[in-house]
Amino acid sequence: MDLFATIFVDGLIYAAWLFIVSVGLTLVFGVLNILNIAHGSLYAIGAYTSASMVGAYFGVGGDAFPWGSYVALIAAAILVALVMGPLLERGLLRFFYGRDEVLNVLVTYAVFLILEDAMKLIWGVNPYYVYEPYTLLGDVELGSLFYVGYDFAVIAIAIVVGLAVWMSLNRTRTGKVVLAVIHDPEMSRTMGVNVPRIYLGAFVAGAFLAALGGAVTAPMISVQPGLGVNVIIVAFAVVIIGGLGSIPGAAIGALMVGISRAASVHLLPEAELFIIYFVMAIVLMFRPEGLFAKTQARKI
Amino acid sequence: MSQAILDVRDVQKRFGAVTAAQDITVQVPAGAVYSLIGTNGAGKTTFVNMVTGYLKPNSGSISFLGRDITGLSPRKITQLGIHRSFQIAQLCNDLTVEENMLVATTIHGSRSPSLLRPAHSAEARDKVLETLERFGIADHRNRLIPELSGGVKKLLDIAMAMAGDTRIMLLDEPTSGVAADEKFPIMDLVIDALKAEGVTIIFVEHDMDIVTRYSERVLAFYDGRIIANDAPDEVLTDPDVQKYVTGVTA
Amino acid sequence: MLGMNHLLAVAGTFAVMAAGAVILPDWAMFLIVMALAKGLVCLGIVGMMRGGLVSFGQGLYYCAGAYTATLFANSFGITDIFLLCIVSAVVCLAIGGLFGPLLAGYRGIFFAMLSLALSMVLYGSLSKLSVIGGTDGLNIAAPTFLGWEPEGRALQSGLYLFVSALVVAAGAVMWRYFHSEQGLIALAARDNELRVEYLGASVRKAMTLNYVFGAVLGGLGGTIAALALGHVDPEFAFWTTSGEFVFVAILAGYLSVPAVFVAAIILELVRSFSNLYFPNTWQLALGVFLLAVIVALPGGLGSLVDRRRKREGAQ
Amino acid sequence: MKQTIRTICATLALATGLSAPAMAQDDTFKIGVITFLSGQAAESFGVPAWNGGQLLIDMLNEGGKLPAPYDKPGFGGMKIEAIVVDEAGGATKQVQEFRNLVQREQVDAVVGYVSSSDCLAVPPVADELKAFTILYDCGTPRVFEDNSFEYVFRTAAHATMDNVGLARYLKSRGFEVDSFAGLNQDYAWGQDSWADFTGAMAQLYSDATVKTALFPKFGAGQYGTEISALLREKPALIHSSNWGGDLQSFLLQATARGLHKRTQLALSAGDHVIPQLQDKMPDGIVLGARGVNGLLAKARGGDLQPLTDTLWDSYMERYGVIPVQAPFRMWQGLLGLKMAVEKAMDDNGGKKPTDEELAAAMKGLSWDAPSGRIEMALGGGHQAIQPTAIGVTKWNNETKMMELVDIEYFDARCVNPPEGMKSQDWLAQGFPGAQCD
Repeated sequence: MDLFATIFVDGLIYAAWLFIVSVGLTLVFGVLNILNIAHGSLYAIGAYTSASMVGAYFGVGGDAFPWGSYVALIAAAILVALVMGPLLERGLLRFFYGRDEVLNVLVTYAVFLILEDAMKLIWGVNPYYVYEPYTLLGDVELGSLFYVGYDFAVIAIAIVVGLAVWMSLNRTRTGKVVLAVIHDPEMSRTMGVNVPRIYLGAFVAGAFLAALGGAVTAPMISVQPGLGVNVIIVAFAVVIIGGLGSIPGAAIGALMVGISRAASVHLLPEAELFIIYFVMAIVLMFRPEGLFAKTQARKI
Repeated sequence: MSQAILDVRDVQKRFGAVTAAQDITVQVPAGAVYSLIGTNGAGKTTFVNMVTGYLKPNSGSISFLGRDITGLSPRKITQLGIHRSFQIAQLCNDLTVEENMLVATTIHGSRSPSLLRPAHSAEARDKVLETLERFGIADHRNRLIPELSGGVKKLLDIAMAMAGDTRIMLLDEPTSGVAADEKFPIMDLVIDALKAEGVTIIFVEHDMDIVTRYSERVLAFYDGRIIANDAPDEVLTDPDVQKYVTGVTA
Repeated sequence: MLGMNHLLAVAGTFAVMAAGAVILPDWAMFLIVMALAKGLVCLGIVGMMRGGLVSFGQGLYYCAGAYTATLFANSFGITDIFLLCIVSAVVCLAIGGLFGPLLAGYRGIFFAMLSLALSMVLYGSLSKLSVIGGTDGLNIAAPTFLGWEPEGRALQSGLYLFVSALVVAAGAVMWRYFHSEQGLIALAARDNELRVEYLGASVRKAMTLNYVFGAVLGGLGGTIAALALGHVDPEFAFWTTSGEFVFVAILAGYLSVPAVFVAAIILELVRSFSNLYFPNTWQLALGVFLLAVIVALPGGLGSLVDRRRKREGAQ
Repeated sequence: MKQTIRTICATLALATGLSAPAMAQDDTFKIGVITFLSGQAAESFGVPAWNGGQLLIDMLNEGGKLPAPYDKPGFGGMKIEAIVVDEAGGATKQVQEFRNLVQREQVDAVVGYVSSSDCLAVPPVADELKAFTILYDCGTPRVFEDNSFEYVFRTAAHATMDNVGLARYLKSRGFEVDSFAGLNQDYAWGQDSWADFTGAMAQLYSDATVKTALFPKFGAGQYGTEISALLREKPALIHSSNWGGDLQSFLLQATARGLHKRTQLALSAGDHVIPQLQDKMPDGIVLGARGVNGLLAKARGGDLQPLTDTLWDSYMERYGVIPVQAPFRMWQGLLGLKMAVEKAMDDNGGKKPTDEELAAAMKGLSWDAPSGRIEMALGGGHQAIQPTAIGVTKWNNETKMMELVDIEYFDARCVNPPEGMKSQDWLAQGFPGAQCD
């Protein structure tokens, strides 16, 4: 296969993964104005939970119908969202709304530290494997290269996630309310919007997306401690590039980072480490608040 | 008519499809007192914002004493002596009234603020206290901004704008949010003080009593244009102004 | 510059700290040296916080200072702590002077993330440079003090006294700066940039100045840390290192200079003991401590002192 | 500023109050153990090593559990007590923790450090504090090649051995390698391993070309792009020193895309992922264990078999998993320490040895460990050399266990540089003084 086509396909696969892990981050920031470091922990918890659930599925005779493991993956993400979302949002974050955004980063950093050890207490340090869903979709031959079918499933999931988030924000009543809250929480409150409920909903959705990222990744890696920390920085970079709070921004940011990283690995492997910061610096130089940030003049 | 201190020519400002100002041309002579009237959205604040550099006109020019200041930053324009107050008082909420005033006197007091000289020197604080007393808000000096009433905030805002060497002062609705019986005293205080120093005054106002009492000339705005530019009596009896601005039916 | 009262306070503070060189056990002296070195970096962040900015990338200067000192020491065989501090400070001043004006236009989370990105680029570059040790880093010999070459406890005490003096001096200088005219402008800009610009002061200049001060302090902190540890590695510039500095700055708050160093010492103690007594759950312990501080002291440690000051002033 | 003084007084008081030193006792030997309990290295190295260490300490304290010369209880009759500290958090933190262990907890010896960066940072401090210290795991040759230390010893061979062993194995087994590529983690370990491997290959396969050298970020997790690049480049062999989760993820993703069918995989440190991956690891991978460790030791036979089997079986019994390289290195470190303590006590009349006496005893010592004969032959008697071995993976369908076959054992002096020569020079000069059978 032609070099540039390979770069494109590799970049697209990586971008799909990046998008899934960062779209929840940008959504939560958009609504709650909190840049959530614990997003990485939710990702890791999603990976662990799905590993456990898929493992359990095959433990109780899921071999007869291996496709059910995909249901277990999604169910794991939902479970994490429903447990961790309300726990963190109602139990902690709501006390920090309206506080300095950098302080809130630290709050979520504390949560991140706590969850790192909590995961170790629950799952131990030994790795979990659930490779079955990864190999189930077989190989795809593109030119002379083999790809795993699962990689393309990840692209499909990313597209579905992106469309679902976009549609539910722009095509539903609740979504429009959410957009109104993003735009002006004060105004929405006076208009009678139940802002706490919107916040809770958005955080649970964000937690779901983080956990889904982890759940989708779990089959291709060994799930073990330290998983969350690497995800955070790349996800941050993607949403900063795209513009905090912007869903299309996260998509474009993921594509830019994904493709440029793939190009770097194929053409200039030495630069791979820097490429993400390079893209970020270039974008911020010309668009100080990211690609899709709405710059609004203050009324004085 | 003496030489124009402020010369605005053919200025236009668009926000997307909306034209907020067009064909704005006006010459303000030094030492004059102008008022700007018009309904909300007529272009008054846009005018103030363009003169003070917050907004950059899409076309046209603004000159101060013959020098083109179109598109200069607020800071540069302020340093030239064109000062302003704000419709919504712009104060530092984490600082006390005294400290807010101190910020104003410190900055206006020296072109290059010192990294060593204490800002809170007894001398500086005395000067601040004097100003606060002149504006009748000295009692509030140790309070934080969110604890203050709208009137006090407004006064502090104006007092801060007046702390420096002013050539032109633009006051954006100086009496909005001020109790009715305090409007005239405040205007007396501000206008007298500014006039005494020969400052050119431009103020935005909705209260026609204040407009007639204090301004020598009125600019009536409608739909981004100046529809009248004359002495208060003339403008307020103009049928267009009555129709579009004051709402008085002849 | 400083009034008589302030000079006395400065001298008194140093005297009390110096007593530590006699009474403190070695490990505690070392712990405090490290805490104060990091405190210097955090003091820089506190300066930026006074202007409303929080840098998540002070590891950049901490690391740049540490590597400057180490490379300078290893290349020219210079071990004098005064000279090394000056060299690092100058290098960091230059870097800060370069990036300061660029970053001064950014606010909030964007400033935080861009500064983080810069420090991660340094981290990445140093990790790649195997000539200077790559991720394994480099060692640096123990410092000498104007020709004095102590060893053992004397070395620890010498280092401790040097850092104490440096901290007191830097604290006094920064305190003077915070309360100067320029410092007041920064504080006002934190609240309302528009007003500051409309008074005719440059917010950008205020932010740049704060940033440059932060750079120099970061470089000094890194130099001290490198000399105390005897080792530098790219981790100095890693984001978690910077995150820790931010934590100390938040713990201290922007209202008091001494609070910064107290906060740094508290964090070191908490970390050291939780690491030893909860080897498997120290991150959890640290996280809980962090949350507790943020909840209990929203304005930081300094707010305890400052509130009292205001009450006293009112009486 | 008055409160400044008050706060500082309070802090100082607090600090001194906490400083009551733990009393040293003569009937116990207290060691500080530093290894990874969190982060990625915990699962691969830290926890298995400490499990092995705990097991060995229990067995030694009980006495008579191991064959001679390790049948005497404890360290020379003293009960062994261990304080374990997490190695996660970087070299800065480790230097601090090291001081705390020595000065606050007053440990008699420190045994620790998986990370090379910690191994470079700690020795100067150990010498400054005159604290006897064993580096049991880390790989970088720089520790004793760039410096010398009085109180610091490394009881495991440095990493040059791993890659020289690997290249020698390929040559002696007749692998045809006309081109090769590398995929190594982007930090000192990966960079050094790749440099060592290319250095060794340049001597043994001078015609082979390097197709590409990939350095994905540590902990990257996603190797799709790298695998595409490797598939496209079609090298005859791929070298990787990856470990832990990075290695596991790479293997899972690479085998799913058939990389192992197109190219020979050679993993310099890969044995520790066998228990987790089992049959998910394809057959035919050339694999090292950084010494004669794990399955390579189990399959060796000979005089050391009773010692190896005793520890192997006890480990299996207690933890339900085979011991891989990490516990072997912990064992060789602790057994070496035991020998040094007992030798020092023989010399000083049976008193608990001082740090100086320990250092004197350890210098140039050699002893038997489950991983073979350990000789403190380099760095002026401070750096160990040990034999190594390389094998090939083969799944045994009957026992349902992964095995290593076609194992070749290399003498310590065949794969380690001689005393006084830096490993880089040794590689560049074509292994002068190497003694291979």
